[in-house]
Amino acid sequence: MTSLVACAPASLALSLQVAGVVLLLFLVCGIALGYLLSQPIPLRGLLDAIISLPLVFPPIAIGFFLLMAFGRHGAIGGWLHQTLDWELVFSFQALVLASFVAGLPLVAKPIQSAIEGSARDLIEAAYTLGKGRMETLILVVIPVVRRSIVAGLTLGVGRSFGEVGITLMLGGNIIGSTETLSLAIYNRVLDGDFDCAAKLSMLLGLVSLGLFFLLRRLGRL
Amino acid sequence: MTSLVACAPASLALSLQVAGVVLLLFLVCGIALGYLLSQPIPLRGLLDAIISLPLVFPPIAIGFFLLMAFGRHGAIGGWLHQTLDWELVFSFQALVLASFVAGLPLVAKPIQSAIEGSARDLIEAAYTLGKGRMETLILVVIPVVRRSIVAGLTLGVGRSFGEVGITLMLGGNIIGSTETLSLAIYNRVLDGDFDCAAKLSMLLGLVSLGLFFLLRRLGRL
Amino acid sequence: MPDLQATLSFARKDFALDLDIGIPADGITALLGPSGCGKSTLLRLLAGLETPHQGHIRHGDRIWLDRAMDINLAPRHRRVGFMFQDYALFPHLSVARNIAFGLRRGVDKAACVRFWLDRLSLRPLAERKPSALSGGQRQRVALARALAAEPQVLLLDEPFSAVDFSLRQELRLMFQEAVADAGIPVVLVTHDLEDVRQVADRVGVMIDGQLRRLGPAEDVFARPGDAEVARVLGWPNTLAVQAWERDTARGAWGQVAASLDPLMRPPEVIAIHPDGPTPTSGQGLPVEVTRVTDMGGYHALLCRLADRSPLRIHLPKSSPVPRPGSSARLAIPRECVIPLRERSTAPNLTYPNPRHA
Amino acid sequence: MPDLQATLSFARKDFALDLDIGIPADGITALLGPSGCGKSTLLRLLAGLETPHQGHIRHGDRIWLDRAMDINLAPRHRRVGFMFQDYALFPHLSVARNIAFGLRRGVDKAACVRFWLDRLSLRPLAERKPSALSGGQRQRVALARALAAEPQVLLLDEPFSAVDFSLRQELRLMFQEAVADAGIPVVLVTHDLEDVRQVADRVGVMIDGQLRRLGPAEDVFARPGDAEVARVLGWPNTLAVQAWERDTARGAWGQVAASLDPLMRPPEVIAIHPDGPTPTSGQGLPVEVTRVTDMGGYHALLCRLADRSPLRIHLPKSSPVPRPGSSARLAIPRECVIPLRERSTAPNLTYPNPRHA
Amino acid sequence: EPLLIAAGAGYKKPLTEVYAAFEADSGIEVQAAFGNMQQVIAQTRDSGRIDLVVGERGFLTKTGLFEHFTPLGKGRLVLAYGIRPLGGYQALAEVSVERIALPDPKKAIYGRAATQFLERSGLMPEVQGKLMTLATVPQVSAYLVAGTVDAGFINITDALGIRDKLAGFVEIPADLYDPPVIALAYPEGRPVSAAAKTFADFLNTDRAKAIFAKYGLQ
Ligand SMILES: Nc1ncnc2c1ncn2[C@@H]1O[C@H](COP(=O)(O)OP(=O)(O)OP(=O)(O)O)[C@@H](O)[C@H]1O
Ligand SMILES: Nc1ncnc2c1ncn2[C@@H]1O[C@H](COP(=O)(O)OP(=O)(O)OP(=O)(O)O)[C@@H](O)[C@H]1O
Ligand code: MOO
Ligand SMILES: [Mg+2]
Ligand SMILES: [Mg+2]
Repeated sequence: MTSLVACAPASLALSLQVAGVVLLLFLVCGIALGYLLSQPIPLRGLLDAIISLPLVFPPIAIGFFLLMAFGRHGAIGGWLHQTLDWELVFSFQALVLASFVAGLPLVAKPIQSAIEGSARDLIEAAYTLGKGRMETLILVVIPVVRRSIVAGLTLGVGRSFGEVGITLMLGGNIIGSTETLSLAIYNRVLDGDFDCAAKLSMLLGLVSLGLFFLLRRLGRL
Repeated sequence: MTSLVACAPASLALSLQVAGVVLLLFLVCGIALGYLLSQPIPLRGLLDAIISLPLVFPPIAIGFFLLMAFGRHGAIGGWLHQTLDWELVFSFQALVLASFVAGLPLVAKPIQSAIEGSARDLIEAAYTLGKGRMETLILVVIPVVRRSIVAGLTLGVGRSFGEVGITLMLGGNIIGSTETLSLAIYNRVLDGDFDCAAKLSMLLGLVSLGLFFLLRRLGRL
Repeated sequence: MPDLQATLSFARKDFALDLDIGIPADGITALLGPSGCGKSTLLRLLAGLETPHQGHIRHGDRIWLDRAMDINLAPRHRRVGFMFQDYALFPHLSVARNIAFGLRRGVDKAACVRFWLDRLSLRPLAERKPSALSGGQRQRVALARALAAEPQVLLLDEPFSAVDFSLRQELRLMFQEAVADAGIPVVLVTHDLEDVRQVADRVGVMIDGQLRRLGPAEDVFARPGDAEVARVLGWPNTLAVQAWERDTARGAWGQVAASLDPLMRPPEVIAIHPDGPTPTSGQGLPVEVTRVTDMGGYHALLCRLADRSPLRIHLPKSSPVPRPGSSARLAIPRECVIPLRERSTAPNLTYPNPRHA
Repeated sequence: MPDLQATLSFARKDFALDLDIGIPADGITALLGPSGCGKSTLLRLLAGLETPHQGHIRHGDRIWLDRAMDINLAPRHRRVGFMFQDYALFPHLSVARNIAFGLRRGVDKAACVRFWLDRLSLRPLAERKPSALSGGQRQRVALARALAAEPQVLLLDEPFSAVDFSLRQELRLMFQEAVADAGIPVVLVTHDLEDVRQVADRVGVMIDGQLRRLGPAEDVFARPGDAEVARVLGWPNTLAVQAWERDTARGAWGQVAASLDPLMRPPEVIAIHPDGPTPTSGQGLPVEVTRVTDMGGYHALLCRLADRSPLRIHLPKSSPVPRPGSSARLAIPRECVIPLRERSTAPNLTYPNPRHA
Repeated sequence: EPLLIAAGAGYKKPLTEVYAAFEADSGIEVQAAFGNMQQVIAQTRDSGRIDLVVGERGFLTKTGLFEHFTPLGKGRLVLAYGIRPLGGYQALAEVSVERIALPDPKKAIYGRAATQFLERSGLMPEVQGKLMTLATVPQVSAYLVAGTVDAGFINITDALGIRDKLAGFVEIPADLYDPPVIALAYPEGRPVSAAAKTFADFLNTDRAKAIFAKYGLQ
């Protein structure tokens, strides 16, 4: 393991940290969105489409637009900078944002279709037993569609592991500080350092497999 | 529409062609894999993991490895070149391969978890009514999990639209010949031609929305 | 003891429900009706799982629903114990946890769950998931879940249909006791007339989205009012009357004597109760016996009348049984013949009716 | 006419099934048993949806399953008409298409579907999806689907449980006709004793994964063999005998006279049939009447014996009815008392038994 | 405060070594960002956090984002062979050479250099049909390694890096193109810190020059 990570020692820890934070975000937002989209709310079709959209744009283009929005001259970034003196670009939060945007649709959509498919009656049963929307979500919906949640999280976290384009722009690809494992692979490949790229890929593959099996185990509980 | 596509006139048609072919491939392979993974076959866990793996690697790295494999010096490419005198790299097929690899897990996983969740009894019922595996798949499983199929196809085709890294390496990003719409956006962004990138993004967004709504309509039938 | 009062109009493609119903808080109200008449829909409306197009529901002096005033209490605030026809058990929870799901805070959960497990003979299955239960076991879990939540109103959709004879007897007794303690409005949908006879204090009969008859059990069974209701209540023999001659009804099937109320218009239909008619060697209704079945306590005779319409008769074990295929004459006592309308015009007893009160 | 023969051993956590069963191709075999005894599991084993750990199934002279020889015919080649307890209708297909699903090639599909829609009163619902059907409507669709496929064996899990009295009567008749034409082995799981009395030619009783009793209906009803089986078959009164004195059985509950076979060991349990005992002013079994219910054709008396164990008696409408709360003495005719074992030792009639044949 | 220096991905190897030497020498930490030049520009403008940029002078000047420049050296163009060795750049005209890759002249400085060379050497009319325009230098390298193109134009730094995987390479004579000038640029409006000055001074040392030379930048 140590020999595998030798080419980019800090990147593994960074990737795992990002994945950890993003996993939590996906758990909360992915499930909430999936649930929301399965209920008959107004403008559902539009929301549905908007969530899926990040998927269809080249990541690097999304990264560019986010950079402009969150940069000093950007609408959001300017405000953040002025009022909070906080800068997103090049920070850890930027890496998280990048992964989050890339993976969210992959988490929310499978959850949505699972809830639509199999939880309707059970939601009604929970209501008659005195539970509110929130309790029903936690006590019934989530456990019932947990297979799909795991499938969604696997896809989302997987994508977040592999995401390069947005991360590159927002995170800055700063060696040792915002260089995630997949950015490191990307960099090594573009440098022509294929040995190192192969080793890092192996590492990424192993770590991902580990994560998948962990998630599957959780889904079976 | 014409003004939107003016910057990269051939790319829209190319992207749509790729999406069309990939959609067909996803329909067949995605459903077949999803079904396979939902049945108690040997080595299921492994197959499951392998399918999800492309997701976790940076697309450009995958592209690179595929390029090495399919290049003239590569194991597969060398053989193809010698026996069939056919080269994948730079071709339309390369674009399709890139999109397919990127999107496959997004199609197969939601379908798998949907079948596991809701089609078991119905499969048994179809068996007692004299249907074989294949007939059951077509007459029962597919229609019953069609929501998840649509969700999966939306994700998969969306990703295939937005995929840049693999396409770049395998397709060659040859202006006018292997430049898909998202590669065109990527190129314009890296050229600093933001006007054009914005226009093309708008176009891609519109086309994708159209496709999503079409798929959703189909899923409701 | 708060009662439940509802006036509801609800429609969906090919189906309309339109009724007034009042359910007092003592005793059990059984709801019967042909398949598809709207029983489950009525329960769903009462529980708030479906919203009527017009209507009003009142529980005691609390208003649950008033379309005119735009009041619609959410299902969870109605505290209705609802047993679904297809159970809707939570697949991820064990039997014990399914039962515990609706328990109020402050209740000793473990003790309460144990109590219901025992009452419904589910103790050894406490840790199973619903997917590992048989049909009847699932049904009992659903019943326990609905009862355990200490509901203010109990709505049960065919709670005993999947259990065997002796367990069914036990469940009926258990259920009567449990409900007698609670003092809440209870609606029991069932197709089993023995259930109704044994546990129901009141009977409601729905036909085609309407409550055709509601009243004390004995009264409804004795005077079903119209032919459709009679059929639901186990009067198997309804015969159209073509003409009345004094107090003899005549039709293509033959003729029988009946007591007629001289002040009322003669009815278009009569029903013949299966218990009462006996074979006779004298005057009687000519029939052809097609089938004889030993039903344990009695023999069931399936006969054909002159116009080949069927007639079902129960003979006590003590009386001689004609052979299948033979012809016979049946003496039909007057009290076994009741007059019916094609469709009831008698007002329903809807227990303090909100529209007229 | 090929019959169906099975010898099966199957186990899962907390449950084991172990039996020999033979089902001839004429008439209907009803299968009864307490909830969870393994009826649905047996049907699933016969249909090939579950694989036994050991066993052998033969249909006519075709072997469906032989674990020893590693033969296991796939469900679809067994051509079993299977009606699932929870229906398993295809949610994406209309009623008509659900029914058409299993039709063989070469059949006139439209005509066949129309035929079954009519027979089960489903005509107006032909284009509905199952989700828009009531419980009883779903059940009928499931029944139609199983019957329409022209199966070689018919296995039905509670086919009539969710329909009302009069439709149930019609369905039973329809079903008997349909099956009489077909000449195939038919197994009908039901909890309704009227179903059994009216349609079953043979009755099987399962207890705890074992086939305790199988034989012609009248025979099984008349001689259930052991107390558990008796309870399933609607003998509500089983009493443990502490001592025999000549032909009088004695227990804490009192004493009754019974005809004893002098060659057999005196039984440990007796059952008293509810039809037959009558109140008497002379000698009799002392009881306390706790409840009287008008069951339409008769009155049901719930009584308590000396040791407070319950006794259920049916009185014909013609006899006088004691008041609830009063004490009474019951004359119990000898033929109403049958001897039972705690558990049957009598061999089952398993219709040419493959093990012994 | 560490020093944040962004640079074109093509200079990664020499710069990484220079940064390490500088850190050892001065004790000032360098945060190194590498990327496509357009990306570097966008980040410089939108983040406002980049202290120094390393890139081609002409390109950087056009953006108008920089105040002044310190030249570091000149880049060199090479022709690398993918499938089998060729006998110098004249061989490009031969029929056996089917595909020649070059970086996009609009985006990549070595793409522009390659077109200049082809025009000045008079080869352009003969090879026009064989040219494959790819996005970047690394991509050309990848295609060479994969054996998908017969030859390709890349810079000497890259060529040295993948020397083992190539069939060989020749340097293009400097008079047949305008060698790109690599320069250190100071973003406008960002005060030049002491650390930045120290770094600029360090680049003039022999030690730094030797590192650049090792990678073909002189
Ligand atoms: N979800 C639905 N959408 C449309 N129509 C429905 C739906 N559910 C039920 N129906 C129809 O509404 C009518 C009333 O159904 P309901 O379920 O209330 O009947 P029911 O009296 O409970 O019958 P059963 O005794 O068979 O359960 C039926 O005609 C049925 O076909
Ligand atoms: N999928 C399963 N996994 C484990 N145990 C099961 C499963 N299904 C049923 N069982 C258990 O197996 C036994 C037999 O079940 P089965 O469904 O055959 O009963 P049944 O006779 O059909 O009962 P019912 O009349 O209630 O439908 C029961 O004890 C039940 O709890
Ligand atoms: O498709 Mo990307 O831009 O390499 O993440
Ligand atoms: Mg219903
Ligand atoms: Mg069962």
